[in-house]
Amino acid sequence: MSQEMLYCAAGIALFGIGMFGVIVATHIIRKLIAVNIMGIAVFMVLLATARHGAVTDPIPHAMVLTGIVVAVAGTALCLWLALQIRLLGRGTKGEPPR
Amino acid sequence: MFLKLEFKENQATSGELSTTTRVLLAIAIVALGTSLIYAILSAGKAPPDLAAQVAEKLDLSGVGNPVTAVLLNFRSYDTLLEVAVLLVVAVAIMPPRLSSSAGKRFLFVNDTHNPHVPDPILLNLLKWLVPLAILLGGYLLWTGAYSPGGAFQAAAVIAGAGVALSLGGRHKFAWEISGVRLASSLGLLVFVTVAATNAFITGTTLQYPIDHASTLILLVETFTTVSIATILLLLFAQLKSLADPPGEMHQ
Amino acid sequence: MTLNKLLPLLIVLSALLPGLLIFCTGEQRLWLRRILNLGGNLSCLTLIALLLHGVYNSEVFETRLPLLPGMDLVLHADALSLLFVTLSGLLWFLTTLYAIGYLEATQNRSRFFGFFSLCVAATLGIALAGNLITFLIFYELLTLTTYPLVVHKGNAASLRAGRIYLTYTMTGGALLLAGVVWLKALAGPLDFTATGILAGMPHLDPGHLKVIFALIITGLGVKAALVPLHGWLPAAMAAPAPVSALLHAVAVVKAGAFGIIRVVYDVYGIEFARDLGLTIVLAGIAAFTIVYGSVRALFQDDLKRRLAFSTVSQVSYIALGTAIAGPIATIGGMVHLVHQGLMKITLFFCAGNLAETLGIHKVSEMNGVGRRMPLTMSAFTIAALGMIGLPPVAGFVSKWYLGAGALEVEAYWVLIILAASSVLNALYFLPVLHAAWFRPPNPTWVPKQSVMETPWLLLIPPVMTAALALATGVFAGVFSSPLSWAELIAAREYGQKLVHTIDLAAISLPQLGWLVITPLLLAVGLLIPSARRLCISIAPWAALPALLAALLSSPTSNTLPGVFFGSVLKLDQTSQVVLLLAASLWLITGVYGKGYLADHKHLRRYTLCYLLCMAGSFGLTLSQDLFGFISFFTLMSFAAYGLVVHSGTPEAMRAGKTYMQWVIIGEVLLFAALLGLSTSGGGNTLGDIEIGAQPLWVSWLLILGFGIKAGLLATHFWLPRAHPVAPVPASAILSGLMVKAGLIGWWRFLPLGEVSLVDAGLTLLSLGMCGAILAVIVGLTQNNPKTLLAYSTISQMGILASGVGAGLVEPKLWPALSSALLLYAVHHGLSKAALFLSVGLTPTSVDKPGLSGLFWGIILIPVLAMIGLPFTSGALAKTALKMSVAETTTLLQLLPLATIGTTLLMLRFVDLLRQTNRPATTISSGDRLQYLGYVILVLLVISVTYWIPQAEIFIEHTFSYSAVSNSLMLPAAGVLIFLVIRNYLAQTKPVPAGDAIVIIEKFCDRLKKAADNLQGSFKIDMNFPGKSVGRISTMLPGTRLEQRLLLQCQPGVVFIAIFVCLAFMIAFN
Amino acid sequence: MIIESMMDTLLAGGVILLACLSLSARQVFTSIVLYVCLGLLATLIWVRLNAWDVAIAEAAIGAGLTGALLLAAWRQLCFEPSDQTRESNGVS
Amino acid sequence: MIPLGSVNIVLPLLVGIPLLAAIATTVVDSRRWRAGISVTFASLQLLLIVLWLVTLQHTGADAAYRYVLGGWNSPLGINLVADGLAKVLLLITAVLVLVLSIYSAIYFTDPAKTTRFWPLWWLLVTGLNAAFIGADAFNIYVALEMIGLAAVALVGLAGTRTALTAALRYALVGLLGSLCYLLGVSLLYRTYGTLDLAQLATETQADPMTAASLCLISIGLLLKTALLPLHFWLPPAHASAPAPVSAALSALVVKVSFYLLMRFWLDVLTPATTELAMNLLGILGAGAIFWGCIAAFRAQRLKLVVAYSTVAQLGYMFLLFPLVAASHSPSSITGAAAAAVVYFIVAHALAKAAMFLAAGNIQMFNNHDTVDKLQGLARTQPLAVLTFAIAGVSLIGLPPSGGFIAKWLLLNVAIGNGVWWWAIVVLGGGLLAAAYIGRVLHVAFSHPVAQTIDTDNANAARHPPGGMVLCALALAACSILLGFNAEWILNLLDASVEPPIPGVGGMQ
Repeated sequence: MSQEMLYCAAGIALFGIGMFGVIVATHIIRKLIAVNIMGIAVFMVLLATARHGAVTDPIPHAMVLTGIVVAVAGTALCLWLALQIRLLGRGTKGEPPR
Repeated sequence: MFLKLEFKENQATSGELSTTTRVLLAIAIVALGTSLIYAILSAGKAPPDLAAQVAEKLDLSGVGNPVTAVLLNFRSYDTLLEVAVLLVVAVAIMPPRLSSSAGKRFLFVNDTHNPHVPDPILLNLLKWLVPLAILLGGYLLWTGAYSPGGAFQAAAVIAGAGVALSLGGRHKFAWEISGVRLASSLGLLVFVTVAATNAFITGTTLQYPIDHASTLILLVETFTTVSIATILLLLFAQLKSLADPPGEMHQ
Repeated sequence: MTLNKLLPLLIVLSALLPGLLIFCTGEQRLWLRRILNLGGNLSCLTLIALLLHGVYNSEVFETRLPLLPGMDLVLHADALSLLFVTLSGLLWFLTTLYAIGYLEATQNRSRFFGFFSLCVAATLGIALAGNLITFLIFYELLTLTTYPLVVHKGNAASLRAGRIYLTYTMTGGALLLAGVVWLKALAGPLDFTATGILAGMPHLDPGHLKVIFALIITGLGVKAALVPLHGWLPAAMAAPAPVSALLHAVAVVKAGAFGIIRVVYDVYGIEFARDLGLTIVLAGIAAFTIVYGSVRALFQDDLKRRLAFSTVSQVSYIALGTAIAGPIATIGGMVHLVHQGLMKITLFFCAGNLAETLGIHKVSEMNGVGRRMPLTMSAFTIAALGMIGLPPVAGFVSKWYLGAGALEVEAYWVLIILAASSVLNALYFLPVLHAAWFRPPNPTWVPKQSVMETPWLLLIPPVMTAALALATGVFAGVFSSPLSWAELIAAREYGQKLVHTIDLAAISLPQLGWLVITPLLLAVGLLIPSARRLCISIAPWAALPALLAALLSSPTSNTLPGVFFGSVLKLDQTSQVVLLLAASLWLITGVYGKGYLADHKHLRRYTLCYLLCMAGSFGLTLSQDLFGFISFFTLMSFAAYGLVVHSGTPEAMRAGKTYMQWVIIGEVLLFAALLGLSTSGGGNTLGDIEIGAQPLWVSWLLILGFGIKAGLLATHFWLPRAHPVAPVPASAILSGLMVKAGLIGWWRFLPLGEVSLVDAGLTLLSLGMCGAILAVIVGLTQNNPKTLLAYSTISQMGILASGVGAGLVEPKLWPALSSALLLYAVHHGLSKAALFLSVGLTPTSVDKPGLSGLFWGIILIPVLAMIGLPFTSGALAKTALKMSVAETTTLLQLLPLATIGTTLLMLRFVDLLRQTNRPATTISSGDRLQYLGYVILVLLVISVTYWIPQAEIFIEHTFSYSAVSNSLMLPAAGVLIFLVIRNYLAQTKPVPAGDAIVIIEKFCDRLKKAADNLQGSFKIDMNFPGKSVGRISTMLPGTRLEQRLLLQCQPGVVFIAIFVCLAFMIAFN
Repeated sequence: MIIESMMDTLLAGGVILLACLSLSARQVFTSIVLYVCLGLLATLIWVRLNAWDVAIAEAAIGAGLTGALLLAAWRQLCFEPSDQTRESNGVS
Repeated sequence: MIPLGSVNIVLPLLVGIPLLAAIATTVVDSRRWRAGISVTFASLQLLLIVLWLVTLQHTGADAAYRYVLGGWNSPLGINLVADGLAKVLLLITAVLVLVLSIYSAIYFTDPAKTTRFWPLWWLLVTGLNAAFIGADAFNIYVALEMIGLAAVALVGLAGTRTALTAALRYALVGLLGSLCYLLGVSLLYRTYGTLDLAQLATETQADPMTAASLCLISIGLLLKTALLPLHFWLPPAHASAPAPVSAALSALVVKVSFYLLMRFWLDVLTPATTELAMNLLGILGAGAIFWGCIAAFRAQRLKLVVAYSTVAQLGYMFLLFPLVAASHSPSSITGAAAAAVVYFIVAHALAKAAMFLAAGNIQMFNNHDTVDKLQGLARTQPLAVLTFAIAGVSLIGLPPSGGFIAKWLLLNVAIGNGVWWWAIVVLGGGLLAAAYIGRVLHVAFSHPVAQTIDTDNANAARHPPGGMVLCALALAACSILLGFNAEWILNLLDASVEPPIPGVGGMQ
């Protein structure tokens, strides 16, 4: 198995793990970690693809760079929302947030 | 999947699904993944990818680093939208109120009320680290044109410095909010302006005139770096200090 | 664009724009609103006048706006649309006047008048629509604009009405849409053309066209209130009076009716539709609607509801006229569009006036109202008389044309419908008029305030419409009357000149039909309060025509082409005998019943059922076609339910339930059987069907289906329950006559004498024989003489069934056997009826020995006949049977056994009768009637079998020595056995009536309980979240069911599942 | 070559292992830490894949900043703020 | 090189204008200014698009436009393309953006909210436009993320716990969906070495890799489109967002991912699709119609009714796939089925936006939107009820309305291709829709019960300003007007909706 294939396969495995995590985990931070793992998985496939040909292809690199920033942005937004919910939850001792 | 969202610390890693369901789920995912891997393995020879084209056109791009060329010239539209994505999150998270008592300091004020005594070693370290990080950021920005590095990396390093400063305990964030708004949208503004100017000069949006390409790209990169660094720092700051009652954030 | 191109659009806009403007006017700007309203009205009328002039001179008016590629919005004015446009415009004007008066000082008037105008705009659009798509658009628009009007009051009733209205019309709209799209896909743009679009497209599949027609007509039928779809109309009464007036007279129902005209004439083309066989169905539905609506109207006390059902009935005249498919009927239908509009709007205006001025909502409150409000009630009277169809009011013209049109195309049944409808109309309108004019007025009413009985705005419109209704009737022949227009239209639709003269002499009502119709007419008469007493008193004589026919008529045959796909009534030798039996039994039980049930509470109900049963039994005796037979059979079976449960006791109710269960099972079996017969035999009448060619399963179904009625063993369970609980005369009929219906069924439909069906025949034979014997055993244990008689019936019917079975096995036996069976059936019918009747007799005067002896004498005669002592009808019947089954030895050997059994049963019966102590009273007149009936019956028992032509060949044998000795020895043996077991019988506990079914019922009960328990544990919480006002689910605001689904089946899992599915399906390439 | 491919295999396996561990860790904090480790390991892989730009970005943003964000949020989410910190009006 | 004056410059401007508006509203500090800028930019955008389309009509230029960004041709650079489909969607977006901007300018009064709302709003619009004209698979990913995050942030703007929870759930769903999409795209890149959709369309074959990427892309987009079993996130998010946001979400945002699905299934990756899978989508769509309607009928809150109605209406759109599968038409993305669905999208967008705005007005007036407590609304808020009813008419598909034309086209395709069962679904769905609309109207028309005046509510309740009412009514009126002439939009689509030749197509 070539290096590129190996990382491709590993990427897909990671993707599966991440997806499982997203579905199964309940804690918001774990879910987000899982999402980020899925992101890393996709990046891995992309970067492995970049090594597909003879020369390293810069376009997947650019894509991954963009992807990383987007992932951080998404994570931050989710965390912020979770914090907001938590803040509101402190005020009202009621049903647990779902 | 998303019905139960927990925020408090809990021990269980998987609260809502029964073991059977989880096992079935795992089987399904493994099956999907296996077939995907099979599909990849069974794929034929490598397609003609774009590496050659990039190499060919690199000279026309105004930068030497192919990744930067792709990011800021060939596919600069993606980058433009990406900065906009960051702006989305920045705006979403941005504290709504103006900080009236912040003394018009842009980013940090000395946090004299902090009862925790900061670690002096850390403080000393920070004294060196922060300027160094900013310097490193500038270097990365500059060198991005020819070797690995660029706006994102530079911004990340600078933001990292800010994070470290805030973790040091002596300083806390104090946003002059209209300044932050300006800073976070500055990169985008410059980007759009350059794109529009390009349209006037070359007739095509985002097409750099070959002679000025490197200059313009550096310009865009610089302002983008400022914006991204601000936004990243803002994200951290907001997540870190959100628990403060809104009105008392800055005294 | 010239005026010709704009005018149709302008007409629609003349209603639409005022509507939109009115929305914007403030609530209090009375005069602005009035000016807008009336300005719109008048401009609309002016434009219509222009249009009328143009169309009469054959100018073309058409507005065409592009809508979709190949699909335009077309407004087109032709003669037909003008008829409707003129009506709408005119009535809009009057209704607006009325509404201004009616709604004075109420809330939300801007909304009301706005929607009112929009509604009229939609109606005008419907009228002017030049193709089906445009029609559809305005049709739906009408639905929407009328909804706010219906719910205008905002109270619970009107909201409910609105909901019902929407439900109906939306469903109808969806069906219509489906039909239109489909048709469009088949036939392209659907511009209305005078002789039909589809007629010119012979390549289309007629099957599709039929389905499309059904879809479209159902869709339109909702608004036209064709019967199963009419439910919204009575509910919509909750709307304010002007709305009801507009809804009923112009906008909604007429839109539906108009649509039907359009579709039949201009889309399908009348001749094409007739060739497809579509019109006859529509006509049937319309006819039914007419009758149904009228009947329902009879029972309404609420005036507006009565009028609503009247609308249901009357609007279908239009559909009927359309569907009869003759030019004259077309004229009738179209002219009724206008006439009904005028008359009905008058009625509603008047009803509104009554409600508004005096607070009268119910018919029962209308006593003497004519004196208080003479003008209103005069208008009401004119309109009501017009509805009934009295000349010279408008309604007469339409009815006349409808009738004439029906005759023209030889649809005689329409006449009956029209007649019935007229009678019914009279029945529900005349009492109102009677009360209004002839009863003393209610003193608590508000006295007249001024000269006017009510505000003038409320008074003028009804008076005007009434005058118009009268005028259109009187001056129907005048140029530009609605009638002339309708003639113009019809001429254009048929593309021909019209023939007005019809040879009325050529029409004759089929005479045999009268046998059936007489009891039916009396039954209808029972519904009329005033005629009730008379009808009840002459009810028994309804059988007289049948009796006369049976005695005097020569065998004839009549065909009624319009009924049941071509019904045939035929009187031949066999049916003459059965008819004789039936008629005499009905007459006698009727007379007897008059005595037996005198002063009974539910006499009317009883008589009704009695008459319906009678009609059914005559009908099935005469019917020679499948549908006629099954219909009359059903009528009889269902009506008999009323007889069974008449007494209302728990046993009666239980017996009725069992009876109904088995009737339904029987109906289902028979339906399947006759369907099979019809498909395999290639026809509907017995003349056409090859009975011998029927598949085996049909024979089995027939045996079972009719076996239920005939009390065949294993299907007999209802019989011993139902027969005893009915009143005595009804029991007599049930046992004497109705069970024979099963026999007649076998006779008609089994391939007797043609094909040998050994299996089926033997089964029938053995079931019959076993039944004959087992019923004796069970019967002997009974304490109740009527139950015993019921078992005796089972036993006797078993013998008959086994005879039929023998005939089925050996076809060559059948000619002789059929006579014998007929004889046996008549014998049994008469004797069993007599036995039942004897149970109800009062033994008078124990103190007078002579009379007592006489009493027991006449009671014993049917007993002896049953046993078959020499020279009785029983002896004749049994000898005949024995002779004709000579070759089937098994049957021959069992017959003596049956005779002994019968003897035992009869002896036990006499025993029971003697034990029953009844108080001796003086003979009342009722008793005299009973005795009269009974004695006549006994005389018939003695004599009838000897008159029957079929009996001739057997009579000699009956008097032979062997026969006589046989018929003496067997009963003698029976007497001996009875003497032995008599004491034992007296102590035996009776087998519960219905024998085996009791066990089954117990089992079923247990099963049901078990099922209930089971259900309890799986009970699903079907709480309706909409009801719980207080609880607002905030966290996951889905429905509860969804929450449950999601909590149990996580979205993540669903996600993966869908993923896997999708992957699988894509990989499946 | 062999060493290189062994290294690749190790890295790939390590990443998968860390992912599993991170998601199955009992404590959220452990999860976060493991995730940061995963990010760093991924950085190594990017280097192996000759993607230096990405590696820098991943180290700074993917592992570093995301980790910091997660940790900051974790502190806020999983601990009820005590009165003391409230009064002091600071966030430690 | 294309001269600047060419009409093509419109394509980048469609991204540039909202982006500039976003920057401007971020920087500017006054509420009034922000609103003013927004309305100006929205008008500008609409004007631009209308002028552009009119010019195109006149010059009769070719159907699909390509704009080569940066002068780099497609495999290397990114192109923008606007075909008929995109043009229609851009137009409807611009119209809605203008109306919703005006509405929002009145709706949002709290400065703290306007600071966030306007930039997010414009970034959302940027994303929408970018997604519609994007011709590059990865670029579309970025646009999708932008739309997703902006939409999440906008939902969260309502600030209630429900809204925030819904937003969080929505965000997670969005991320998951985007990542699936991205993996699919990277596999495509791996296989074909290009990200340009048009190039992909010419090169794709039915091999396992393509199938795998189709599968990944589809599942990601399905999740974002909220097809039936994956719809769980939609009702809470759409129901709890502020009114204009709800309107935009239901009218536009879910349409983006559907549009992409259409693109990928009918145009780009067609060889890999199977009839079976298309029918699966159709069946799920039918399920969505029925479930959505039932749930809408049972929902307790008005906005939830509308949100579930979106679920149902999305189901209709998925009928596209089986209809295409049944028609075996070679150019399925411009075929009659696609035209019907696009018309449906437009009609639904207008009607649903109007409905959400009406619901927002009602909520503002009553300070609650519990359906069962809305008695007498027809009297107090007649225009809102009228708007709701008119929009309902379009949703039910009654003539004359855009919804009617859309359903007509759908039925035409279904019956014309002999797949009458889909016709039954369409009609049945209409009836069910009538049920839930009718329920609301029923309550609205009923007499107000003797209300114990809820003091909390009474204080907070206020009459919605006239502008808001008019905005809603204008949209509703548009949805009706759409029913009067369908040709214009269909011409824009360059689609052939000619019905089958009479008597030949049909269900023979």
